[in-house]
This record gives sequence, C-alpha cells and structure tokens, in this order.
Amino acid sequence: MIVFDLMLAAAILVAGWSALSAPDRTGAIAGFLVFGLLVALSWVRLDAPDVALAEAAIGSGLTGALMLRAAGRMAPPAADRVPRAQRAAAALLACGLAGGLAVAVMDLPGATIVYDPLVRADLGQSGVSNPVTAVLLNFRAWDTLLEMAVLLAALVLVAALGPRGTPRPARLGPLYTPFLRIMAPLSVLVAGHLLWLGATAPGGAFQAGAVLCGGLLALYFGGALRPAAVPAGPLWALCAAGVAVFAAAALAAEVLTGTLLAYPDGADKIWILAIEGGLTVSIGATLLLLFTGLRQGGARA
Amino acid sequence: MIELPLFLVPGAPLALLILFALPQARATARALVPVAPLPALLAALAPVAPPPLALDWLLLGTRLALTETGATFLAFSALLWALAGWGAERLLVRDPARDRFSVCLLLAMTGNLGLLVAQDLGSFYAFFAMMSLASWGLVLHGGGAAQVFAGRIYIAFAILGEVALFAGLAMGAFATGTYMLADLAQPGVPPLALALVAVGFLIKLGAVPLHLWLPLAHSAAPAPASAVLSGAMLKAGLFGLMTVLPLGAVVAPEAGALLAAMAVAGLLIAPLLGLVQGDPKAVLAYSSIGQMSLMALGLGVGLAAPEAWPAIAVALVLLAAHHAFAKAALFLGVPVVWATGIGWPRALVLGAMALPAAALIGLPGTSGGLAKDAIKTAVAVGPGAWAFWLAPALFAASLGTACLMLRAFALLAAAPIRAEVPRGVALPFAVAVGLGVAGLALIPVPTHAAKAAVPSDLLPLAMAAALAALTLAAVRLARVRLVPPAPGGLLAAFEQVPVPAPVLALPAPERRGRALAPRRRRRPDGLAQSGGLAILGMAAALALAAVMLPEPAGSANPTSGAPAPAAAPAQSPAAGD
Amino acid sequence: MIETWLPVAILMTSLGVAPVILMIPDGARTLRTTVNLAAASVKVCLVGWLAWQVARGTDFEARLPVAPGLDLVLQADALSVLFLALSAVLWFLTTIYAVGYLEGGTDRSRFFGFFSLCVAATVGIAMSGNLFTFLIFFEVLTLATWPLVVHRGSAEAHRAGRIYLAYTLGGGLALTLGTIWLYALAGDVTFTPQGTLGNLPAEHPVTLRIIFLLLIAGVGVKAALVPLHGWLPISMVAPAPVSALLHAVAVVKAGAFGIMRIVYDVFGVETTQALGLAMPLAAAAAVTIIWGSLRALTQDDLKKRLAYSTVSQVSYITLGVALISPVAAIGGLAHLIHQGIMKITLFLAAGNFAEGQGVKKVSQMDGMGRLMPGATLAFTVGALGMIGVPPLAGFVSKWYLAAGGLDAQAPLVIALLAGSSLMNAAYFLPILHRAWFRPPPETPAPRLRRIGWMLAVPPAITAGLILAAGLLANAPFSPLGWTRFIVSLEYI
Amino acid sequence: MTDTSLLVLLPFLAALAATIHARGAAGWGLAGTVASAGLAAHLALSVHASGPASIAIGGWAAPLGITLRADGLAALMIAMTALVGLGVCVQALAAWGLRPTAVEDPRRARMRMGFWPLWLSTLAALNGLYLSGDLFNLYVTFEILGLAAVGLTALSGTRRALRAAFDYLVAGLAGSLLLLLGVALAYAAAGRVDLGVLPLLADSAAGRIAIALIVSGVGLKAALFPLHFWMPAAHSSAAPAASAILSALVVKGALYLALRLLLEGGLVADALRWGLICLGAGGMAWGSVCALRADRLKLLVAYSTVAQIGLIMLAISVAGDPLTGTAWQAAALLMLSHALAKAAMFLAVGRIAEELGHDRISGLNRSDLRPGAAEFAFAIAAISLIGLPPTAGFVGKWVLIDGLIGQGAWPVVALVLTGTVLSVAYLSRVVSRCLRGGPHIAPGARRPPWRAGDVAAIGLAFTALFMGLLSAAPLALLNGPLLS
Repeated sequence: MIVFDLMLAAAILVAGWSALSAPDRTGAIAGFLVFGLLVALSWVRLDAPDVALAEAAIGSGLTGALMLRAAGRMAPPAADRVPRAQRAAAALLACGLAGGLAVAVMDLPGATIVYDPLVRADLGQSGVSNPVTAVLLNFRAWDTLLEMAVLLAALVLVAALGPRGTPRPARLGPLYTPFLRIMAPLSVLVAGHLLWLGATAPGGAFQAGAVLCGGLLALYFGGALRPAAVPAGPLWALCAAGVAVFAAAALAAEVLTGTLLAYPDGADKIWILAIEGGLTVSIGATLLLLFTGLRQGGARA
Repeated sequence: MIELPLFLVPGAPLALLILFALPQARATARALVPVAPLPALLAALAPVAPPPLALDWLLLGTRLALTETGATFLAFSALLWALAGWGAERLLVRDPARDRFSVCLLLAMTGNLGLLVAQDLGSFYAFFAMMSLASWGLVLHGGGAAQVFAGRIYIAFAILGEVALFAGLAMGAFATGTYMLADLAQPGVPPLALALVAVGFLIKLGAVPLHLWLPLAHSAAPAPASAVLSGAMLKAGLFGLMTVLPLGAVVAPEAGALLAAMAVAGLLIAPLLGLVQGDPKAVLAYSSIGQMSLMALGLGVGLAAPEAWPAIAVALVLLAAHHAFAKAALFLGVPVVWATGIGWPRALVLGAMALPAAALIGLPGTSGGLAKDAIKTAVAVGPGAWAFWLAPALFAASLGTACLMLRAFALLAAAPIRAEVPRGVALPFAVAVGLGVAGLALIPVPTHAAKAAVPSDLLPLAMAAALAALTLAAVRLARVRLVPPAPGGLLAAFEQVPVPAPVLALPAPERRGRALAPRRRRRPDGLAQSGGLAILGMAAALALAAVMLPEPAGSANPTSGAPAPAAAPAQSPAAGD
Repeated sequence: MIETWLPVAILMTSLGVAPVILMIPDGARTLRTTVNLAAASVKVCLVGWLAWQVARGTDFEARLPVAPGLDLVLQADALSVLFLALSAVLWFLTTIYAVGYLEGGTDRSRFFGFFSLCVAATVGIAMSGNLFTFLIFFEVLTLATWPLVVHRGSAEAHRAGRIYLAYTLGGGLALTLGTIWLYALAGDVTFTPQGTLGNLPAEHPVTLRIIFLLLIAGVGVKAALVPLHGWLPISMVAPAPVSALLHAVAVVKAGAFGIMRIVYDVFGVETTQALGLAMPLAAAAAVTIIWGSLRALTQDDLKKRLAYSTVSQVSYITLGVALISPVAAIGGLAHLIHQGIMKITLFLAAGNFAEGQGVKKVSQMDGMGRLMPGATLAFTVGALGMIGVPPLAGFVSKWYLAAGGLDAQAPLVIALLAGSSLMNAAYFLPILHRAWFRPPPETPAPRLRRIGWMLAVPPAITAGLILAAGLLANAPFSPLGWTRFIVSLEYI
Repeated sequence: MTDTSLLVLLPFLAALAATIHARGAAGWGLAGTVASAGLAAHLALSVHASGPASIAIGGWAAPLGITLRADGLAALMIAMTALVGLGVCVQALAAWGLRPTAVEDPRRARMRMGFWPLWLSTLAALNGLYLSGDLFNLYVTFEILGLAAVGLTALSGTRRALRAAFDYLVAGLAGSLLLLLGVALAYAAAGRVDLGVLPLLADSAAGRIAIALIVSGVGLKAALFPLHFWMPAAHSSAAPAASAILSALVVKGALYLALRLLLEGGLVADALRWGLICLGAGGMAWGSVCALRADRLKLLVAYSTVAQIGLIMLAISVAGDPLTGTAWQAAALLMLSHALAKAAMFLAVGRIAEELGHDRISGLNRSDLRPGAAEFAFAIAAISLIGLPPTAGFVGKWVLIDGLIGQGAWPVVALVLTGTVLSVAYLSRVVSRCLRGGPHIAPGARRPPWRAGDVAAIGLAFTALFMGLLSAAPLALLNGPLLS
C-alpha cells in the first residue's frame, strides 16, 4: 500500500501544480477538481471517511462548480507577469516554510493525543457511539455551533455581494426529468440515512446536508426549482432555522440543566438527532443558496 | 507756621500731574506748574524742619526726612524749578506740545525734589530715576535732529548711570543689611559698591570724562529746561555723592586723587572746548562742567583729607547754591536775548545777565566770590602734596570761567533775533537775576565769613579780557573764520542727521512646501501585489526562527509529553485549568 | 480641615464654561460675552476667597485616582495662589479686551472656548498637587493654545502653529518621559515643600540628573529657555489677546512655574544644589536673558520685539529659582506676577496700536503718543517697568534678584541684570521716543477703528497694577508680600 | 455565568433574526447591540466584583470540552467592543435609518439590510473570541469574524470597496490557513488544543513552529507590518460605520490573541519578542510615513491604524510575565484607547466626507462649509491617538513606558517616543486644516447642523478623552488574576 500512498502524494502535487500553472481559468479549475478528489482519496486512506465525504462533496464538487460558474462570468485574466525575482523569492520562501514544516513533522515528539482516552471514556455518556459525532455535537458542540455561524456568515456575505440577477438554467430535456424523479427522493432518503447513521458510524449533518444539497441542485439545474421565484423570507428562514434550532437547543439545555449545551441526562441522543436534523436542512439550503447566489431579499426585483 | 508734611514735597507736583490727565483741567494745571515746588520751598524754609516720615507700605519701606544739607539743596532747587516752570509757561506759550513738556517737567521736578528728602535707597533711587528719565523728555522736546541726537546720548548716559547706581545700591544694601541711604557711608560697604554708586552720580554731575552728554543736552533743551538741568539736576549728583561717600570718616587718598584728577581735567578741558562753541547755551554748558568739576575737586580733597571735610562741605553747599542761581539766570536770559532786538534793549538784557556772570566768575562781593573763597579756604587744608597744584588749578578754573563768560556774551550780543520767541520770557529772567543777586541771602546756607576783597581777585577777569582782545585781534588780522564745531565734542563724530528709518529686520524668506509632509506619491496603496510574498516571508522566517533558535533556557518542563491528566472530565462548570 | 470643593470650583469656572462657549453660535455675542465675563468674575472672587483661606492655613485638596499609583490631585498652596491670582485677574481683563478686539471677527465662539480652556489648563497647572497632574494640564495647555495661535487661519499662522506644536509637543515628550521615569523611581511625586525625593538622590545621582534635565527641558520649552525659545516669537501672528494672555502670561508662566515646582517641590533646593543642578540652570537662564535681549534689539516688528523681550524677562524667574537663595527666590517669584502684568500691558497696548492705526512695526510708531495717548501711556508704563525703572513693578523684582545674586555669592548676577537693563532700555526707549517725541507722519494712516472702552480699559488697569505692584510692594498682600510668605515656606 | 454564553449567542440570534426579517434589521441590530452591551457591562462588573470565572460548555471540561473564560482582560475587551459598538450603531441608525420609509433610496435599504447582520455576526464572533479558551475554537471565531469583516468592507458596493474586500478576503483566508496549520501542528505536538497547551509547546521544534505559524496568521489578520498590505484599502473604502468597526474592533481580535499567546506562552514567546518589536517599529515607521504622504483623509486614518497597530504590537511584545510586570496592561489600554479613538475618527471622517463631498486632505480648508462638530471629534480622537493627556492613550503609554523603564528597555522607549512624534506629524496635517478661518474663507461660513453621526463621533471621542481620567476602572479589571 505504501506504493499507492506515494503515488497518491505525487499525484496530489502534480494536480496542485497543474492547477497553479494552467494558462486559463477552466484548466486551473479542472486541476483544482482533480486535486480535491485526490485529497478526498487520501482522507480515505487516512481512515477518515467523514472528512473524505465532505471534501469530495463540498471542498471539491460544490466549490469547483462555483468556480466554474464564476469563471464564466468573468473577463479573461489580464496578462499579469510576475517579476522573476518575485517568483524566485516566493519559491525560496515557500521552500523555507516547507522545510520548517518538514523539520517540525520529523521532530514531532509523538505526543500522546489526550483526546483518544477521554473520548473513549466519555463516549458512553454522549448518547451516540460514533466518536466523531460525539465530539461534534456533544463534547465540542460549541465549535460546531460557531461553524454553522461561519456558514451563515458566508451566506450573508454572498448575499451582500452577490450578483444582481441569478442564472436561469435552461429547462433540460425529457431525458433528464425521469432522472430527477429518482434523484430527488433518493437524495432525501440518503440524507436521512446519513443523518441517522451519524450516531453510530461515519456520517452526520454535514454529509447529509451536502447530499440534500446535491439533490436540490439537481432540481435546480433541471429547472424544477427556481429559488429566484420563491419569496426570500422562507428560504432564508430555512437557512437560519437549523442554526436557530441549534442555538435555541443550547439555551434550552442551559435552562434545563444549568449548563450551556449540556443535554439532559439520558436524552442526549434525542437532542443530538433533533439538532442534526435542523442542521441538515439548514446546511442543504445554505449550500444551495451559496451556489445560486441569491441576493438578500430574494426575488424582489 | 503750620507744619508741612514732607510727602507734599514730591507729592504736590505729582498731584498736579494727575490734573494733567483730565483734558478739561489742563489750562489750570498749566498755570499751576510754577507753584508746584512751593511746598518743597516751604519745607526747606520752615524754621523747624518737618518731622521725618515713615511709610512702610510704600515701595521697599519709604523714609522721608529733611537733613540740613538737604534743606539748602531743596530750597534752591525748589526756587529754580518754580522759575523754570514759569519760564517754560511763557516760552512755550505757542508750542502745541507744551503739555508734554509740562508733564516731563513735573516728573523731573518730583524726582529732583523727592530725592532730596528721600532717606531710603528705594525711594531715592526711584526719585533719581524719575528725574533722569523725565529730563529725557525735556532734552527731546524741540524735536529737531540736534535734539534727537542729544536725547540719544543723554539717555544712554542716564541709563548707564541708573544701572551703575542700581548695582551699587543693591550691593550696598546687601552689605549693610538696611535700606537707609545714609548707611552707605558707614564702613563695611564694599568699595566696588561705592564706586558704582559714585559713577552713577558722577555721570549726573558731569565729571570728565562722563560729561559728554551734558553740553549736548543743555544746548538742545529749551532754556528753562537747561536752567534746571544745570542748576538743579547736576546738583542732585553732588548731593548724592555728599550723602553716600564716607566723607570725613575714612581716608581714601587713591579715590580722592582719582576724583581730583577728573576734576582738574574738567577744569582745564571745559574752557578749552567751550570757547570754540558757537552756541551760547553750549558755552554756558561747558561752564557748568567747569563749575561742577570744581565741586568734584572739593569732594576729592574731602576724600583724601577727612579733616578738611567739614569746611569743604560748607563750601560745596555754598558753591552749589550760588552756581544754581547764577547759571539758571544765565540760561533763562538766553531766550530773552533772542527775543530782543539788537540795540539798547539787548544791551539792557546783557547788562542784567552780567550780574550772574560776574557771580560765576567769582568777582568779589558777589555770591560767587563768597563761594569761591570758601572753597579755596577749605581746600587749602587738604593734603600737603596737593597744595602745589591746587592753587594753579583753581586759578585756571576762574580764568576759564571768565573766558567762557566773555565768549558767551560775545555770542549773545551777535545772536540774531528769533521771532518765535515770545517776549513774555523776560519776567522770569528778571526774577532769576534778582535771585542770583540776592539768592544766598534767601535760603538757609551755612555761613561763611569771606575775607576782604583783594585786587588779585579781578586777575582772572582781566586776563580773560586781555586774551579775548588778543584773540579778536588775531582773528581780524589773519582774516580767519572760526567755524564753531557742533556741541558734544568727540561724540559729534557719531551724529547722523537725518537718520533714515533703518531696515532692521529683513522678512524671513517664504518657506515653500510643508515641513512635515514628505513628497507624496500617486498611489501609496499599491502593495497588494507583494502581499503574498510578505505572508510567505513572515511565516517562513518565523518558522525557521522557531526551528533554529535554541530552546529557551528553563523550558525543560518535566511534564512535557507526559500523558494528560486522568481522563475523567470534571462536570463542574467551574472547571478550568 | 481639608476642603475639596473650592479647587474644583475654580477649575470648573473655566473648564466647564469652555464647552458651553464652544457650542454658542457665533452670532450670539451678548450671550457669549455674558457667560464669559460671568465665569471670569466668579473665578476672580473664588480665587480671592481661596487666597484668604490659604493665608489662614486651610488645606485644600481634591483627588481622583486615575490608575494605581497615579492620582489626579488638585490642591492649593501659597505658590498656587500666586499663579492663580495672576491668571484669574488677567483672564478677566483679557476677556474684556478680546471681546472688543474680535468685534466683527469670525470664529469667535471657537476662540473664546479655547481661551477658556487655556485658562482652565493654567489654573490646573497652578493647582496641581503632583507631577502627574501637572503634566496633564501642561499638555492640555499646549493643545488648547494651538487653535488660538492658528486663529487667523493665514498661511503664516499655520506655519507658526506647526512650529509651536513641534516645539511644545517635543518638550511635552521630554517632560512625559522624565515624569514617568521619576514615577518609576520614586512612586507618586507629590509636590512637597523642600522636595519629595527623600534619600533617592544619594542612591541614583546620575539618573536623577538626567531626569532633572528632561523635566527642565520639557518645561523649558514653554518657559522659552534658549535654545528652546524658537516658537515664541513666531507665535506672535496670533491675535493680540492671545499674545497678551497666553504668550506673556499663561504659557511661558506655566513653564516658569513648572521650573519652580520642579526645583522647589520635587527636588527641593538642597537636593538641587547637592546634585550640582542649580548652577547650570542659572547659566541657562543667564544666557537666555542676554540672548533674548540681543535678539529683541534688532526686531522691527513690535510684537516680535515684545516676544523676545518675554524670552529674556521670563528667565528672570528661572534665574531667581536657580540661584538657590531665599532673596533671589523672592525676586523670581515676584517677577512671575510683575512680568505678567507688565507684558500683558505691553501686548494689549500693541494690540490697540495695530487695531487703531494699523501700526505693527516699531518704525511706524512715530507720533503714537499724540494719536493714541492712552494706549501709549500704558505702553510707556509697561516698558519702563520692564527696564526696571522705579517705582514700577520691574524694579522690585530686579532689586531682589540683585540682592539674591549677592546672597548666593554670584555677584555676576548684578552685571547680568545691569546688562539686561541696559539692553531693555535700548530696545524699549527708542519706541517711547518715536511715540512721544516724533511727529506723526504727514499723512497718517486713516484710523482703522474706534478704540472702544473694552480695548482701552484693560491696558489702563494693568498699567495701574504695574504702578501699584511697585509702589505698594511692601504692603502685606502685594505680590512681593505674598512671595515672601511663599519663600518662608520653601526655605526654613 | 449564563450571560457569558449569551454574549455570543444573543448577537448571533439577533443576526439570524435580522437576516430573516430584513425589514426590521435595524431594530434587531439595535436590540442585539444594546442587549449585548448590557451583558458586557454586567460581565465587567461581576468580574470586577467576584474575580474571573470560567464555564465548561456542555459540562465537558477542557481539554475534551471547550471552556469559556471570562477574566479581566476578556471582560475589558468585551466592554470595549460594546462601547464602540453602541457608538457605531448610533451612526449607522443615523445614516441608514431604523425602518424602511415609503420612498426609499435602494442603496440606503441595501446598506441597512446588509450592515446589521454583518455587524451582529462581528459582535458575536468578537465576544466568542475574547471568551474562548481553546485554540481551535479561536480559529472558528476568526473565521466568522473574517467573513463578516469582508462583508462589511464590501458593503458600500463601490468598485474600490469590492476590490479591497476581495484582497481582504484572500489575505484573511491566507491568515486563517496559517492559523489552522499552526493549530494542527500544536495539536500534533502537544496532543490537545486548549490554551493551556501553550506553555508545553516550547519543548519541541514542532511546537515552536506551531506558535510561529499562529503568530503569522494573527499578524496577517491584525495587519501587522509588513502584512498590512490589504488593510488601508479595505479600511478606507468601506462605509464609515463599517470602517469604524473594522479598524477599531476587528483587528483588535487578532491583537488580543497575540497578547494572550505571549502572556500565556511565556517562555515560548521570548524568541519572538525581538522579532515582533522590529515588526512593530517597522509598522510605526511605515504607517506614519504613508500617513504623511496620504492625500485622502480616510487613507491617512487607515495608515494611522497601521502605525498604531505597530505600537500596540510593540507593547504586546514587551509584555512580560503578567504576575510581575504591568507592561501587558499597557497593551490592553492602548487597544482600548485605539478602539475608541479610531472609531470616533472614522465616524468623523465619514461625516466630513459626507458634508464636503470628498475627503481630500488638501481640500479640507478650501470650502466655506465647515462640519465643525465632526472636525472637533476628529481632533479629540487625534489627541487620544497621539497619546496626549488626559486621554486613555496617554495612560496606556504611561504604563508602557513605566514598564519599559522598569525593564531598562531604553531602545523601545525611544521607539515609542518616535512613534508619538510621527503621529503628531501626520495627524496635525489634518487638524491644522480644520482650524481654518481668516481672510481666505468667505465670512459667511456655513455650518451644517448637527447630525446623529456627529453625536456618535463626539461621544466616542470624548469617551476616549475621559477614559484617561477613568482608567482606574479598566486597570482594576486588568489587575485581577488572569486565567490560563
């Protein structure tokens, strides 16, 4: 397997280089997509399927699609020659940084990761058996809450900056409709499954949300879903709902137990599932909106 | 007779001064100027001297008192000031700036009268300065180029004198620990202090070589002002010296010799310079220098021979009083001459002027004769070694005075008539002549029994007449024409007429550009390009530094790398670490 | 018994009024003048009451902790009262003058607002009870003066403002550094008679010398010690009341007052002498006296001549402090008041010349005595006082300084005073000569404006004060009497 | 300590509400800000009264869980944020209104609807940041902060603002990346990510590199010279209220983290100190020079931020052991004073530009229109920035120099003084032009009436001014024990 790993590492480097050195935007984005997939693969190799899934879906897929869409709307890049000296300096500095990092990695004292025993010890009290979910939604739920805020902030940002009009994809042909008829319910199903699975195995709200978003995007490209036609309020409310549920749950827990985000004894799983459910919907809607670039205020002309 | 409070001596002219501040009251005030010195005169003439006065709150603690010497000085000064005030009122009747003159006159009067009764340093110095500075206004009054020049020289010397006086008085006060003027004459006062004080007074007295201001000022000032300048104010210097020098108490032959040398120089130089003057007032001024030098001589002898001092003091007072009246009468006569046409009126005036002139020359029977005799007698007691040249010096003085008088009369006789001089000036002059004749009888002077007149007393006058005749003849025969030099002797070389307004301060060159803001560039925010480079550089540098740098000392943490504390998570909310 | 309210009230009569005035619209002249004058009169009364209480021995202190070890302290001792009285009385007079002077001008609310602020700063300086408080008000003074210097808004005024700011803030920096250093060394530096440093001088002689240098350099800028005096003549572009009150009185006096506080109440006279600091300070003052006079001789601009004269005269105060002799101290302290009233008279009169006849140069002064007799008379009194002519105020301070020089075994001081007096005469008397004895120009410039009572009365009053301060020097409540009281506290 | 978490959650929920209910955004924003300010005040009081407190979220103690820690420093920073936030809110309300009007300028509506959620997110992120006791959590709060700040930059929608916002975004992401890398490395080196790990990091090269990377990231986010390239454009092209938030508050988050790192890193940080001092000095010099050359008022103010950050970084890098020295308190005070003054300054500049129609420095005294109140606020703020008494900046510099003298660090004292001189130089360029008058100005100078924006600027400026006299309060907070 070591050979595969080495090849994978080399391939990642090559993909990164091709993304950076591509003369036009499309080529660069293609390089980026490949790069993202390879990285997702490497996550799998590192026994982190959650991360691999998220990377593939969001980091590579959604981002790549966004980039492609943006590239189509932009003027061709100006011929901006970077001076040779600057390039050389950058290379030198990058090598220096890399060298420093390499030294650091070589020198790692092999510190005991304190979390493993802690998580293992407390997993029983967390209400779920998947340690990742336990960390995300119980032990370090505060981080997750704030990450949802990041997502929302990104959405607000896009809303503030977004283009004046939204793209109106052409209605796809009759071949596409049957596909959608299967795809859409399936994505909901898969999302639900992932959500439920998250309690015991890799999976959870982020993955479920990504899948849900995939389904929605399929509808969108098929012309079945036109966010621009939907009044702004509900969509935004959908985006915010999950986060709001999370925050409300945090406060409710505080009211009930006296500690923020400390779920009542024994009911951990219910709480986590409820929160995750909200998050799934929210993430799906948010990712969709991020993609379609809805202006705040929605379809208000 | 009612007792007159001493503060009225300087207070009366000051009060009048305040009257001048009211425009409506000016006419009255002008008329009252001649009577302003009246309280001073009354105080001086009172049979019982007014009681001393202590005003602790005033200045540095003011003490006023009238000494015996002071009474004499006060008497003739007051008379002179009254005459000058009267004369000025008549002379300047058409002068638009006469109020200014009156104010200066009153200020100077206050100062002069006040210093004669002041007993403490503060008020004495204040009165002295008041007199000196206000006289500046008297000198400057005419406003011509000569006045401006004379004023400049005058004020320079006056300020110099003030400053020297200030320094000396301050040192003296510090040494004695009191503020009383008379204490300066006590032993223990540093010689430097006395020397400084003496310089201040000698400038005022007009001792050679500190006399340079005197002829200029006297000739530039209006006649009444010259009268008081010469008659009263020079005497203030004498009065000061008599008060502060330890006369009669210590033997100071060096200081005495120095003073005597200055005096003799004055006695000899004054006639020589005076004779070549073309302005009668300048000639009279030089005569004043000679007379004052005579008094300085007396002081010098007094310093060198303390035993002679009592007699000299008497003689000096006599001399001062006599000179005051005589010189005032002569100065007041000058405008009268100008106002009268050539012919018998002028002859009459010149005849009247001859009386004080005769007194000045020291003809027997006149006040001058009395005074000169007194000084001669007193000085004769002086140091034996000095006798050899004292007598010739005194003779030279008399001769010089006589020559100067003749020169003055010659000039006056030929002076053109001046239409702008009012005739009213004759009356004060007449009174002045009267005072000159009767003067010493009116005021409380120490008695001196004059010896009988001898023909040799007339010798100076005779010799002077002969010299004059000779000179006249020589001039006529040789057909030379004397061009009188400007008054002021050496200093005349420095006179600049007219003085253009000097460009003293050139404007600073315009500064271009702003000092603090460097040159501006068009786009100072074009940095984003190299931003990535900066990030990389920073991170790399820090990372490399972190690797390269040795481990900080003392960081050997024994717990490093050790497993984390026991796994059980504390449930208490307060748990931190 | 310690009272708190009075120092605060005295401060607030100008500090509290400043924002009010700043908010008054420019056109509301009557309202502004009323507020201004009311505040000024209240302040005069309060200061009078304070002086009375201080003479009776009441202690005043108001304290606000700013940070641990840093307290804002207002107190009132005899020295404070001296400076307070000066600024309070002169503020009142100058305000009247300024109202008349700026009649019809622009930005008057701004002017009077900052004017009040300046006075507040001066009052704060006078009443500060420790070095920290002093520093704060010292800097506030710098800032509040700047808008006044720049008030005319011309390019020249802006240049002057820049230079003023550069000098004073530079000095402020030195002062700040010195203060912090001293605090780091000694803790809270409260002003105490005979010094507050205890046995520190024995432990850190070199450090304390450097600190002294920094502090003196800091206050020396405002006190216009050569070579830190450059701002003063240039700042003369400001309107006359500003030059009068601020440059003649508030700002330079704040500097001189600072020197007093540092020498007397921080280091103490004995320590100052023990560290060998008195002599250099005296030398600096002497150089300043001579240099200022020399420069004044060649100025044709009237206000510049007065400014250089200020440079010279203010150092008399420093000299009096630096001579380390009670007698000289009396002279120096009395000169704080005397120079203030004399210089303000001169500036107010000069302002009247400029306003009435457009006369701004010495060479234009011909015949002013006839054209504007009142102002010229006031000017004359001021100038003669400056020269040291008795019985005016200047004489008294010079007299005590001379005696103090002898007392301190520095007879050269007498020569210095003599030389300075000569030069004072040399640059003042020609002005008087021109004003009184030269005829006015053949075609005198048209009269610019009528000099109303608001412009005429203040210089007259201050001229009267000059005379009174000299004549009544020995009276108990005269400046001289009060300074004797102060010195009896400093030198035991 | 319920209110501690509310400090984060409440603004966050308000942001959500403002996002959803866009018409009432301003109302939500106002409510959120005011409530948050009340909580901040309560927090400061309780910390002052009963000392620091910490709360383990979810009942899971560190290192497994995340701890929120409210000590004096954090409470001070939160109070500062609240105070500045209130002032900015007044300005924003004044500029863009509370409710939509019948006939409304679309730009105004867009600003109103965009500003409030972004501001509330910023507020939540800042509060979260100050309270956080966990490296990874800090990273997350930085993410929210960075995104919201980019939004604020771009809000005005001009081409220049968009360009600046993009640069800002890229720089911010790079900074986040470095931060994240550092956190990961720290995790690898020490096995945990709570702040208690910092002292352990000195033991390995990896740990030190982790610190180095974190510091780089923080430096980038704090616009520390030479990583400030994105900042002047961003701060100068945003809307006034946004500029005020960006310059006064957002960079403070990064500076706060730097201070925390150096305070708690202890020995780790020693190696960094001199490097940071050099960077701080460089920032002061370069920022000042650029400010001296700037031709636009906003740009000058933005460059002055570069210089001031240099000064604060200087103070941070000399901050010694919090138990013995007080220099670190100077850094906190300087941050406080800079926040108040810079916010006031940007608001004032905004008002000036609004009235004059431009913000060219050379044109300030060319018009007969005088926004006197705004200029006054600018001048007061300038005094505080320079550090003249009695402002908070003065007390900050006092404490700083006091500490430096105690350490004998004379070169640094010289640097601080030089920086002060430079700040006088560039700020007086503006203030002197505000003091116009005289012959070249028409006598009938027009003075615009006071607006709420003026009130906000003056209020903040005077708070900065009097904060110096009241610095006993912040110093009392700082004097309490720190949590580490």
